[in-house]
Amino acid sequence: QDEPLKVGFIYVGPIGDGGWTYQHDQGRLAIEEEFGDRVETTYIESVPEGADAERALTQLALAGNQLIFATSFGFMDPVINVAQRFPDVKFEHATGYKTAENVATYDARFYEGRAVIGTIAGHMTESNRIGYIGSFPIPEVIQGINSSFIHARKVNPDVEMRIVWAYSWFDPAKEAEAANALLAEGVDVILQHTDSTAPLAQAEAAGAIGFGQASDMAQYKPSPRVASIIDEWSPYYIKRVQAMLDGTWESGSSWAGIGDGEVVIGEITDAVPAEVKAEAEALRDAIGSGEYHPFTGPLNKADGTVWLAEGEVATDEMLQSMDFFVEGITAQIPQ
Amino acid sequence: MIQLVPRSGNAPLWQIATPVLAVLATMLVGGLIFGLMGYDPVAAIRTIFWDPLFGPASGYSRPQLLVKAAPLILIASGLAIGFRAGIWNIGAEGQYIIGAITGAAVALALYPLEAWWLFPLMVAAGMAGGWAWGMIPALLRNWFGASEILVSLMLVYVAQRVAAWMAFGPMRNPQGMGFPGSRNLQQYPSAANPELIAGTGAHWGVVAAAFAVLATWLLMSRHIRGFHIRAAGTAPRAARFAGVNPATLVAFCLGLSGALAGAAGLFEVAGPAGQITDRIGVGYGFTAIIVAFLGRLHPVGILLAGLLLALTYIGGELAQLTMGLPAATVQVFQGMLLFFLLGFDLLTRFQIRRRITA
Amino acid sequence: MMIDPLSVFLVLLGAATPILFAALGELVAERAGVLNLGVEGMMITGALAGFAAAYASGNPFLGFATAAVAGAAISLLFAALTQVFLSNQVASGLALTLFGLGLAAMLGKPFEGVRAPVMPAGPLRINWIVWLGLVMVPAIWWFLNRTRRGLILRAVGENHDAAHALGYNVRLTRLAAIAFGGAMAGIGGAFISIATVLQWTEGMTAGAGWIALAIVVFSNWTAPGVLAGAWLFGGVTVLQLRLQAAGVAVPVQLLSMAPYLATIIVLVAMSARQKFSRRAGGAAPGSLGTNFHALR
Amino acid sequence: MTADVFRATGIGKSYPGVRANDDVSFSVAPGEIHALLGENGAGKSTLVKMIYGLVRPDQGQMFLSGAPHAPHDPRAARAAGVAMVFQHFSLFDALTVAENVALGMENPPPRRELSARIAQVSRDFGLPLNPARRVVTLSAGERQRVEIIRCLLQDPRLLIMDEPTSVLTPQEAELLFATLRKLAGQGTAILYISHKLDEIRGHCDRATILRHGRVVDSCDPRAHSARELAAMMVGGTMRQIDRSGRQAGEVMLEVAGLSLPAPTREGTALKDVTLTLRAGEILGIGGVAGNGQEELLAALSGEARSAPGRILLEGRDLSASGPDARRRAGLLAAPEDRLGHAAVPDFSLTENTLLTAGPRKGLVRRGMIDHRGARRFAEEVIAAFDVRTPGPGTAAKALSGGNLQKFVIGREVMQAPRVLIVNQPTWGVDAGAAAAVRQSLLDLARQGAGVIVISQDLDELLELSDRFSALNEGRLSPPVPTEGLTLDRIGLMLGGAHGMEEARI
Ligand SMILES: Nc1ncnc2c1ncn2[C@@H]1O[C@H](COP(=O)(O)OP(=O)(O)OP(=O)(O)O)[C@@H](O)[C@H]1O
Ligand SMILES: Nc1ncnc2c1ncn2[C@@H]1O[C@H](COP(=O)(O)OP(=O)(O)OP(=O)(O)O)[C@@H](O)[C@H]1O
Ligand SMILES: [Mg+2]
Ligand SMILES: [Mg+2]
Repeated sequence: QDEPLKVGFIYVGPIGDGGWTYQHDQGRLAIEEEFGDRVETTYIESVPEGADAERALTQLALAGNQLIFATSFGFMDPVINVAQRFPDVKFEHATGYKTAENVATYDARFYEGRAVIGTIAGHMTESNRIGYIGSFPIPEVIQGINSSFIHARKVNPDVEMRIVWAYSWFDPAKEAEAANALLAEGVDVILQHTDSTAPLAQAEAAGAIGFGQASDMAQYKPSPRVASIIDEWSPYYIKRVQAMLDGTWESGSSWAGIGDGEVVIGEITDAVPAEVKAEAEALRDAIGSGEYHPFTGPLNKADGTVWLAEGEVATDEMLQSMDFFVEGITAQIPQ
Repeated sequence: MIQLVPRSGNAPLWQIATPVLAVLATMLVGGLIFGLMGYDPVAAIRTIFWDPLFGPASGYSRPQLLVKAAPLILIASGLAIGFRAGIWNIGAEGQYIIGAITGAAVALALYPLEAWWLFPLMVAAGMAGGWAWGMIPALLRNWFGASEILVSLMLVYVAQRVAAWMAFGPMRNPQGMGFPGSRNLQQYPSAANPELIAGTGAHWGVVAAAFAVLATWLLMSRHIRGFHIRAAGTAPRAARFAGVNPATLVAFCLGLSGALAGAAGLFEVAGPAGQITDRIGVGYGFTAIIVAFLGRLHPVGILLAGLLLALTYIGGELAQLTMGLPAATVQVFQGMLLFFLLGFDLLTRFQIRRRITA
Repeated sequence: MMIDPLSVFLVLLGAATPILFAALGELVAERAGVLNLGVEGMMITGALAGFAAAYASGNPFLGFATAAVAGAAISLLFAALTQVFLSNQVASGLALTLFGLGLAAMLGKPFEGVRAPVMPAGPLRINWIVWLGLVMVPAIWWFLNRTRRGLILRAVGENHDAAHALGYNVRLTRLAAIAFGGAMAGIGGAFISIATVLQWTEGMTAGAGWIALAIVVFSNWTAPGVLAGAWLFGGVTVLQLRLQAAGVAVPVQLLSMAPYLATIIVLVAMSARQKFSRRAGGAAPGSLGTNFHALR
Repeated sequence: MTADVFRATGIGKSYPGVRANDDVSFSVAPGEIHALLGENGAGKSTLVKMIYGLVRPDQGQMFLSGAPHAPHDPRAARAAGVAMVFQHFSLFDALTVAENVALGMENPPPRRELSARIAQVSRDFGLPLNPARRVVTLSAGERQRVEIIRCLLQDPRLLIMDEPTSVLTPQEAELLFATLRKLAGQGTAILYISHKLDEIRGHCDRATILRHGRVVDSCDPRAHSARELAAMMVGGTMRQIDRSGRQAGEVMLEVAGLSLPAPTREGTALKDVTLTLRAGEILGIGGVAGNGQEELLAALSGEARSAPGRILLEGRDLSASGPDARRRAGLLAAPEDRLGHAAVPDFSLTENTLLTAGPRKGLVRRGMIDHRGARRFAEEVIAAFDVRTPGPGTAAKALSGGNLQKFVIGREVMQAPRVLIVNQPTWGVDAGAAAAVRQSLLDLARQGAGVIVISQDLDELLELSDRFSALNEGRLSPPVPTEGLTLDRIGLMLGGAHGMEEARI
């Protein structure tokens, strides 16, 4: 065909955030790379969730985009609304749970990656205190905290976890302050589920370590950034565009992880002892091959009640509505 | 030498001409900046200022102008009254957020009751919420002399956190899989604020904005209270002599602008936005300040200025879409617009004369 | 759970520095009678310009110098509007904030995702700029209260008509004060991008400029008061994060409002003191926020 | 070869639409106290501002001790030996006396030394001052001293004083002249501007008279009567005031034990003010500025409310009523400050009628404004009071002081008040306009209204009022009949704590 396939993206942040939106935009560029003249992509950045999102989506649809990626949870209802008005346009919504004939959802199993870096963190901490900067207390973030804590404890039974909520996905100054608060509490490893490099900068000044989040954050290699957990959307984006080109696009819900290359563990640097590195890579591969699930019983909830019995594996439904910490985490989930 | 001579009366011609000049100057300098950044200046200006009105997709964007302008106009009408009286409510954003929350709270509390009176009650609750949030700086100023500029502004941050708290806590949608955000009011017929006539973009907020323009115009030009407000703005002592109680005026202006901002928040949350989230405030309260000034604090001017700013928003999105201009362009434009307007304002207050020299 | 006050204080020093600089600059401007609500716009300009210069040159100190120049430069827009075109100061300040935020976001695109050079630590392992901020407090106090230029500046802010009648150049004095305020705000903003976060992102000042404005009122227009205000605000911010980090079960949502509520409460207390106490000295400068126009 | 300290030849200065000075020539000799006389707007202030470098002349030349004098700014003028006390205070309230003095000097000595010199010089001249006090806390007389000390510390060759005595008690004014005499004795030339003709006749050696920016005469003021001097200024004869045809009727206004706290930090508290006003009567209230005049007017106009039973108009208790209700009842007021208090500067005259005339003239009905009615009323006031203005659409700020004052008084008088209170009805207004305003007050009383005139101009009070009370630190003295009162007697009534000798340090 001569007409290229038009693919639109709406982003919640600026593409220069170096994290969430940046990685989605990398996915967009991967499409262009892969399909060349056969696709044409456009994007609108920094779209507030709510009414403006609906308009931006409509504008994209009106501009002739046949496949539109909406890359934030808050775009969910607008996507459903606009999709109703444009039945011929296909929509892909990241991290949501509402689908339709022409709306598919996709997400990544970040908790798989967090199991790996939790393992590294458990080995690396000398003070036995790990800090965690949370964005919002939502299931995805809680999964990450639990997953990393479980695996840190596994390799180091003395580990404690200190949690600070930033109430933002991306606020460098706030994240820096949160990191400082954790460091002052004697934390020497910082995990973050917020997207800026500010915590790494603080960790470096304090001689602590941390991990890249969302993107590789390679500028802090080899230390304080000793590894990273990368959102890699290109495989999914390429797959879906290909389906459009083939005329085989169908709605659905994708929740892929390490095995599908959507969650990538960035280079584990030499700041990490070789045997720890090997152990982490083994865990990564075991998760990737499906041989091991990070949430495998016995696991208790923080209040001591049994959650998963010996050998029991959490179902996706259990994970998607996770609203408790596992046993061993003393902090409360704020309401 | 050039000399500035104060005008004795006001200059009606310049009052109208300066905003037009300001828009033209903004286009000119904006185009220049685009040129420097390597974009085609003519195309950029056309995309921002022309295409939303008459471009290929204008059938959709024209009604959207109303949707975008309505909250701006509603809020700015209230702010302008206070600004006229020298009462600086900088925190309309917070009143907007609280109005959205209190209004939505009524609907969420009564869910899934269907009744004709639900929506009017929500409007009342939204206005009451905004009013109450606006009364905080008013009372603190009246009782303690605290600056309403700073108090109302600090309350924006507080309101944002209240919104986050609501979205994650009390108002979280029980069917929302643990995700933040309330139920979507668009899907709750009695509480929804839908498009009234399909394809026009007009929802109750647009109607309210039109009504606000008319009402504030009557208030300011025909009613003695408007007269007192204007008097208080330029000569507070004279206003007091005329029988105006300054404290009452502060409460009236902050309360009224708060209520209007609250109403705007409610119309938005029940309509275009749909739900309470931690990001329910998208800056309408701040942009409305520009709208108020750009409209010279006059209701009709505010109507036009609100539409103009809506145009820059929608045109800015189009420019992103078609030309890849960065999103921040809109902010630069709005800032520049205000700069130029304020600069040209000189012409309404002063005559420029050659200095008489011997 | 015990929290070591000294470590809170050390973290607080850094957290308070951006607002300390911005508020000291605004203090000088307001003492000259100028109410500049554009602090946020000048801070973000400084944050970008400083970061860009530090990144390009590899020298953080050059970054701070550039930030000062850039902050002063953009403040001149405000100065031109209010001192030459006699525009309303409130509106002009708001315009400056909007414009600064937008311009920085636009021009900052090339600097996204890169990291700033690391700053060498100063004495006692405290950042050099933190020291500079601490030194500026007595320096500005001394300037305002012990030098002739400071006296003239205060006179201009107190009663511009009288200052003009005595032959002092009101406009020039105010221009200088505005530019100084811009430079200080620029440094404050750059502290965030160069020293705290080490990267550039749009909107990264996140309202610090507004806090700075509140702190000037809080300070009762004195330099030591500004320091106290900045420390109080920084302290509340740091403390609420520390409580979380220490695992104290705190209502996080409510605590995150604490810095703003604390600012309001202190603002009210200070205003009430000025309003009700007959002895309280040094309230707002007499000509604050009004423009001066002389016919010759 | 000239012995003059200062000489001006052919000075001219234009403002847009006004020839403020036109070919002005005169000279001041050493040791001479030289008066500049003229109506409002005659160009006196403009002339001295040029000498002080604040305004630059368009034409002409000035000489100081024979050398050309063309100061670029006030600092150059000060350096050349010119010092000036302004018509309006040029002090900085929040600063201390020492700081205020330092700002008026070119090279002030270090702080401690300056304080010592202030203390010393002020004692030498009998004007004691504490250099560490903040100016806000000073009385009007003490503020005047700050201005004078500021000049004295520079050892000026030429000292200019623009209406310095308008805020002083007669005793304070005497002290000032004693100081000036002392200075003149040391050879300083003094240029003195005042509207108080008796003062000038008593103390000045020579007078230059300006009219419409031109020098019309020069004379020895001691050789002329005040009436003759006024005629020279106006260029005609003064109108006679008609006091006839009034008799006191029943009680209109009763104020009993009115006490109010000070509204602001700088304000004055009212203490147990009691008065009775009868129909057809004019009560004069004198006092030095800042002794509660504004507060008394505010309490009567309704801007400030008082406890019940304090203010009775024709038997009705209005203590708790606001300005609107009081106006409806017939209690009207005209405050001292025309621009900004009695009128909104930016509003047209039509709009300014709405400020007070709404209730009595029916210009506001159910909240809605009757613009046409307001315009008509404005036109009536303009016609009846001979307000010189292009029309009712003109902004209040565009009127000259005297014309605006006529409008403000007219607006109240033409609402046919039962009682009218005016504060400083002719302040800064020239003789012609002042006479018209005074006559209108007398006419109002003749028609059966009660009038209270608050003023610092004692001549005016003696001329208008039937009884006289003094306001002193918020206390009102019992009234005495004006008949047979002397200025000296009044001065003592006013003096109280304000005698210069008893100044607080
Ligand atoms: N800055 C100015 N711009 C325009 N006109 C002015 C200005 N200053 C003074 N005038 C006008 O010049 C004339 C002379 O004013 P000036 O102040 O010298 O009078 P004056 O004799 O001092 O009057 P007064 O007795 O009221 O003090 C007046 O008509 C006045 O309105
Ligand atoms: N500072 C000023 N700038 C501009 N115009 C001025 C200024 N001062 C006075 N004027 C104008 O000059 C004119 C005369 O003003 P002024 O009050 O000095 O008059 P006046 O001669 O004293 O009148 P009257 O005798 O009625 O008091 C008015 O039109 C006034 O608007
Ligand atoms: Mg005059
Ligand atoms: Mg004068």
